[in-house]
Amino acid sequence: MPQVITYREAVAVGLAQEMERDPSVVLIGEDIATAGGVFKATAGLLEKFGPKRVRDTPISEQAILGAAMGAAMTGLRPVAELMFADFVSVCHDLVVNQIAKARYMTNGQISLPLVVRFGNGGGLRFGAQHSQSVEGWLMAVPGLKVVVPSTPADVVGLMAAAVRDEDPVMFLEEKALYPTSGEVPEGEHVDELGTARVRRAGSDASIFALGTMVHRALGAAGQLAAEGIDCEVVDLRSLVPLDVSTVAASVAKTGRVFTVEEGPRLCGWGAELASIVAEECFYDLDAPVRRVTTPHIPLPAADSLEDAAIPSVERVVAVVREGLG
Amino acid sequence: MPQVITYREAVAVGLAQEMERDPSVVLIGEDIATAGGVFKATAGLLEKFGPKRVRDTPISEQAILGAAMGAAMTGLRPVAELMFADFVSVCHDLVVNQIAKARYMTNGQISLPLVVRFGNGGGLRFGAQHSQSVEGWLMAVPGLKVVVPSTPADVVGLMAAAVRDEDPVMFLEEKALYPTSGEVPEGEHVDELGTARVRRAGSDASIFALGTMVHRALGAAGQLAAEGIDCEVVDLRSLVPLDVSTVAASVAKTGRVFTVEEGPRLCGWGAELASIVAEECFYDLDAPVRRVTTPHIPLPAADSLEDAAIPSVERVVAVVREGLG
Amino acid sequence: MSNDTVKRPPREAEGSRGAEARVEMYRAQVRVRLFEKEAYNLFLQNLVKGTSHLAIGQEAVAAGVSAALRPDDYVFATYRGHAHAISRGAPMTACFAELMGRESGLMAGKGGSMHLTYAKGNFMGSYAIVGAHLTIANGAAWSAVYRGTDQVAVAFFGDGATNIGAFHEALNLAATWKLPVVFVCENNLYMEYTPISQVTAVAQPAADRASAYGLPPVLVDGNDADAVHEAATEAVERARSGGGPSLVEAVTYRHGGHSRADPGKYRPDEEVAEWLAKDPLPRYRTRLQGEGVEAPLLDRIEADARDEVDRAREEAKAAPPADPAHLETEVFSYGESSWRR
Amino acid sequence: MSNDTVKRPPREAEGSRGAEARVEMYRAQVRVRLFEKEAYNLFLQNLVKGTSHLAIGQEAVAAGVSAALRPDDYVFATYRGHAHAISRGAPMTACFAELMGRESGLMAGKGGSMHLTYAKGNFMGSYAIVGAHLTIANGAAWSAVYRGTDQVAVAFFGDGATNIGAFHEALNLAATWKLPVVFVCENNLYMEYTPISQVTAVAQPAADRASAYGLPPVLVDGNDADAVHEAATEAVERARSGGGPSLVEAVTYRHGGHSRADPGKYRPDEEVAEWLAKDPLPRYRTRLQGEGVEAPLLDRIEADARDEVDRAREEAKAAPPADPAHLETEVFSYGESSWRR
Ligand SMILES: Cc1ncc(C[n+]2csc(CCOP(=O)(O)OP(=O)(O)O)c2C)c(N)n1
Ligand SMILES: Cc1ncc(C[n+]2csc(CCOP(=O)(O)OP(=O)(O)O)c2C)c(N)n1
Ligand SMILES: [Mg+2]
Ligand SMILES: [Mg+2]
Repeated sequence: MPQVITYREAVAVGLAQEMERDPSVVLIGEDIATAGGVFKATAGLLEKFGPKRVRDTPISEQAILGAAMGAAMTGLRPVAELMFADFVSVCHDLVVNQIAKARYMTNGQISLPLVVRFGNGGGLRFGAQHSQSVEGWLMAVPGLKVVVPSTPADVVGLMAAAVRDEDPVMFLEEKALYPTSGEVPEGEHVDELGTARVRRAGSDASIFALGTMVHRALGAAGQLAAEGIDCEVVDLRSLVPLDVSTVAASVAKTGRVFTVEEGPRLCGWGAELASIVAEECFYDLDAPVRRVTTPHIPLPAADSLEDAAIPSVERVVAVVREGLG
Repeated sequence: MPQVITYREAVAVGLAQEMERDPSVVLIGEDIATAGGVFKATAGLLEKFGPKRVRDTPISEQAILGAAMGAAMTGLRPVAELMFADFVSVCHDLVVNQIAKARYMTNGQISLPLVVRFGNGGGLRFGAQHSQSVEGWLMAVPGLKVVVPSTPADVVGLMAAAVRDEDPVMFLEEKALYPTSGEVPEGEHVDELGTARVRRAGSDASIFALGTMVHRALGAAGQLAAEGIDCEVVDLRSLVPLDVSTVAASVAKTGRVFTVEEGPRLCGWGAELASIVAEECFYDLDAPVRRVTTPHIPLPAADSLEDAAIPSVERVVAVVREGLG
Repeated sequence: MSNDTVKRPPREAEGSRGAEARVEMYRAQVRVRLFEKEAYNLFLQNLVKGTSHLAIGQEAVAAGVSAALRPDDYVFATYRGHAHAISRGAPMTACFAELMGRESGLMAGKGGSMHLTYAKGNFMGSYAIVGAHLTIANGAAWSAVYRGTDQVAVAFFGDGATNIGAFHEALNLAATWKLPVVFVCENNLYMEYTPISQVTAVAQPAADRASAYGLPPVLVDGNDADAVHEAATEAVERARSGGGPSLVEAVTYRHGGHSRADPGKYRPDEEVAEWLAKDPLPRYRTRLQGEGVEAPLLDRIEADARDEVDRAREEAKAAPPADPAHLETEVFSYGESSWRR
Repeated sequence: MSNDTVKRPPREAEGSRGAEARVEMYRAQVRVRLFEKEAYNLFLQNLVKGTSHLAIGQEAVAAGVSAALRPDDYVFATYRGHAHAISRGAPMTACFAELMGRESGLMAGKGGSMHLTYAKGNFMGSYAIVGAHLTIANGAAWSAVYRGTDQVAVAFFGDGATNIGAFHEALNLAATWKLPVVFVCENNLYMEYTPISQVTAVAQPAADRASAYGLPPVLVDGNDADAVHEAATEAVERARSGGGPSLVEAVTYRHGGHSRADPGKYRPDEEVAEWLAKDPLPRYRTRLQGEGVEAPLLDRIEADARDEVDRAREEAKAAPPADPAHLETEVFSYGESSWRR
């Protein structure tokens, strides 16, 4: 019987599943052990697997990722938590210059089967330095795989796939989704990286979304359906690898493309997707590609401002309606 | 009478012009003073302006940018060199979370009139950690202005504009262009941020390029002209602000869009430009938008590989020819 | 010089150690304590929506250091920065309003609790990425030297910050360039939930590192405003007179959890009890009284602070929420966010 | 355990300090010296196209430390890493070929001079961002402890690296976790062109920081392979037996410039002369001869190395350039670069 658990709980479920299976899976990060993580996403794992496999670290993000990298190249499968995704900035070198490039620079002598977990995105009124959606930064770097689950089941299944992958996987947990619940399959659950999911089939327009925004896109599609506009909502789930064929199939069907993206406007995944569509699906397009994003601003702290900044159901509805009108 | 100088010399000319004008302009960076910079782009400035205004630092990029930021908010106009653009990764927090966001988070209480100079791009066989084009990373961050000059005159004029700007400007000097020469205007030269230049007018296709790639695009346009294909080449010069009206005007004229970009494929400025065109110039487009980029790989060191990786004149010619064919 | 935050003429110097100054240090601690308690209440009432990090228990550090500074000195703090903002004159109403996301907030709701900034008081901001602002404080100090003023920059930070790279880079640069910076480590024994001792190679995370930058170790009782003030005065004088930076470690304790509603349960009961007994406020009050300061004067200070806090809270609560019409202002100097030309 | 770089059975232990081992240390220095001279020639002939950073003058450090290691220990180096690669058994031909961008290069031309890697010899790479690999070496050491082996990790780095944040984070984590890492600072007195003393708050950039991590200061003559070997042996034993990390500062000098054709003119003539007089090779040869090692044996070592280098260079020169058909291989584990599914 499938269980209903929270997105937050799913993180620990996914990790525990893999840690039980493979003794080379180890966890490190700030406050992840005794405290169970500042998001409580690793709660219970110290108790289950002991301090050798679940380790608290100093506030030293470079040291954390360096440790993960060195361990991965010598036989372990580390999963490192960076807490707030914004903190990737203090260890960006390890991510973009070291972890991403090691296999290529050494012509395959070094493999890095590691996962970096991030608490990603806004909506919690934490302000500009604790609310960023960094998937675009990571997608831009050759050598990284980038995953953003939108449901508890995907957290478990994609986590398992990420841990088993031979390449470094950036695993972005949406902070705003931690308290949300959903069913997860019974027994071992392993998903596949690089596969998008059509969350709602539709024929009038394709809405591509990721993470928290998938739910807003679905909300919008629901409202639009009431007006007789039938939207397809595609949850990309993974930016690298990117499931271009599912994207293209949807565009071929609807001819109208919308992206809903939590990050600021410039150079995010939405830009890349729009450019792919403009290049590869040009003759299927019946109208301009429309992107819904946060404006190109740092995220503000006040609730009234943050709500106005991040794409809302209403904004998606308005843009799609206008785009089809 | 206009002088002919190198792109490398133009950096020091531009800086000297501003330092003479404004005593609050100061320079810091690794090896920039006594040694004149590892690229020799600041040669002579220590001699001219003294050690108080031109300071060598330890290998501490976070400390360098922190010093620049703290000085900028208290009355100076620092210009910090980060040497190879790839090193922005070791001080990414200062760039993306601090410098970019300070004005917004403080609702304008803090102004940061500072410039960060980077030796950007490949072509020198330096390998994956010393060859990256980071303009896309920077463009993605709200609060930063991003400039990439392609000629000595633009280095001088845009440097002056950057130093005089009240906002943080990321000034990307193309390493591959340092030895190239060109005319610079006599006397004080101050250009304007956010203005693209049509380097070659044409009617069949618009090629948008930046920095080193402008010259490749022009080379390609020359070859294509011989085949009767008349290309317009637009040098974007600045990614933020972006001169969308010049872009749109060119697309309206030609209906065919190509971007030539040195960075790897995903989420670069080319993706953003393609997405703008796909959204705002859709009805002017006669064919798919085509992007020429480095493949989505870290840059290799060997000359035969690096030459195959970075867009060449031949590759641009082939893509445009095919795109129009 | 282009930035007008530096043009303000200095107000008269503070920093005397006379009885009056010490009474003012008491007032400073009381004001912060009451502000922080109120901030916590507002959080529990869901009026502070984001996070907040309180300094209850640590007030003596801000009070002791601030009293050693001139108004034209620069102060940089962390996300745990309410105390420092208030100590530099940030109006309580605007601080509460900022915590509650109001239009009248110190930064009109754009920053929130973790980023209080009051440039008018040379309080140059609260920074929420651990360690970053140490490097920025260097810049303000460098600028002061360059401009030929004798301003000093102070950076407050936690014990946990001593293990991040930026700390090391900042200390080395400051020492090498002999910058007028006072680095004040508020060692409250914990990072978020993990004891600093568990992740640090030395016993005193700041003091035991001073020698790595050619600096003398300075360790003070962070629950004693006088001790902090003395150490800070010495460090500030050293900085002001060209002697370079100092690294001061003030050992203290936060009474509550790390942030928001964290009950701080990871700390042994005896440890909490021991530190509650060392609460800087009653301790300081008792000392002042022992030295002859009249109780009614101190009562009065407490009552005044209570009034100020109550008034400020009510004013802030009555203020309208931050206006989405201003969502995109102040990204760039021309007042808005446009990335197009 | 999934990565097969760790499955190799250890070869027999080295590290004896007998005469034979010391003759081998001489050989190690000679091989590196001749390789480096040839690399420089190839650079001048424009056959090495990118950059290269030579260790001429610093050979005693690599030789002394390497002789203290087991084949299954892990070594991490910087862009100035030819010496370390060769010391860990990387074939000279493949090294030259890599420098020249040939298909037969150690990394098939993908890495170049700054990134020599020879995982077969547990030479886990050369890293060109200052400081990063110190944190990575920790990971290899942590993994060794986790896997229950007694492998040790060594990270070589320069004096300049001691001022970057990653150094601090790596040292603190290693010390706190008592990781089996030996951090070897090759203090050659200069960063690229700037003297380390000009930008560092302490006189000995590594040794004077050891106490900040609870470690004893270790300072050795980096131009004396025996001294280096002794210090390294002690540090390696300490690491192997669970005693945690060491920070060894070996003071040395590069005869040439920082990289490529840099003539190193920023250094005073007398200083260069003084250090040339301390050249580790003739010094060591003289010492060995003084202790009774026969000159012909040492001559033979030099001649053998000369032959090896000449052969390797010619083979590498004869090899074809890196093949663009492989441009996009090895980005991901499935062998290619596709970001599409
Ligand atoms: C670079 C970075 N890493 C992690 C965090 C998350 N974080 C916020 S506060 C904190 C603990 C800081 O401890 P300490 O420096 O002792 O200061 P305190 O909160 O005790 O005042 C952590 C880990 C952060 N904000 N920045
Ligand atoms: C983070 C970073 N900053 C700057 C550089 C540029 N750089 C390369 S080598 C070097 C000097 C390093 O000096 P040191 O650590 O003493 O090593 P050495 O070259 O003397 O062996 C510098 C500044 C870099 N590679 N990485
Ligand atoms: Mg603390
Ligand atoms: Mg050096």
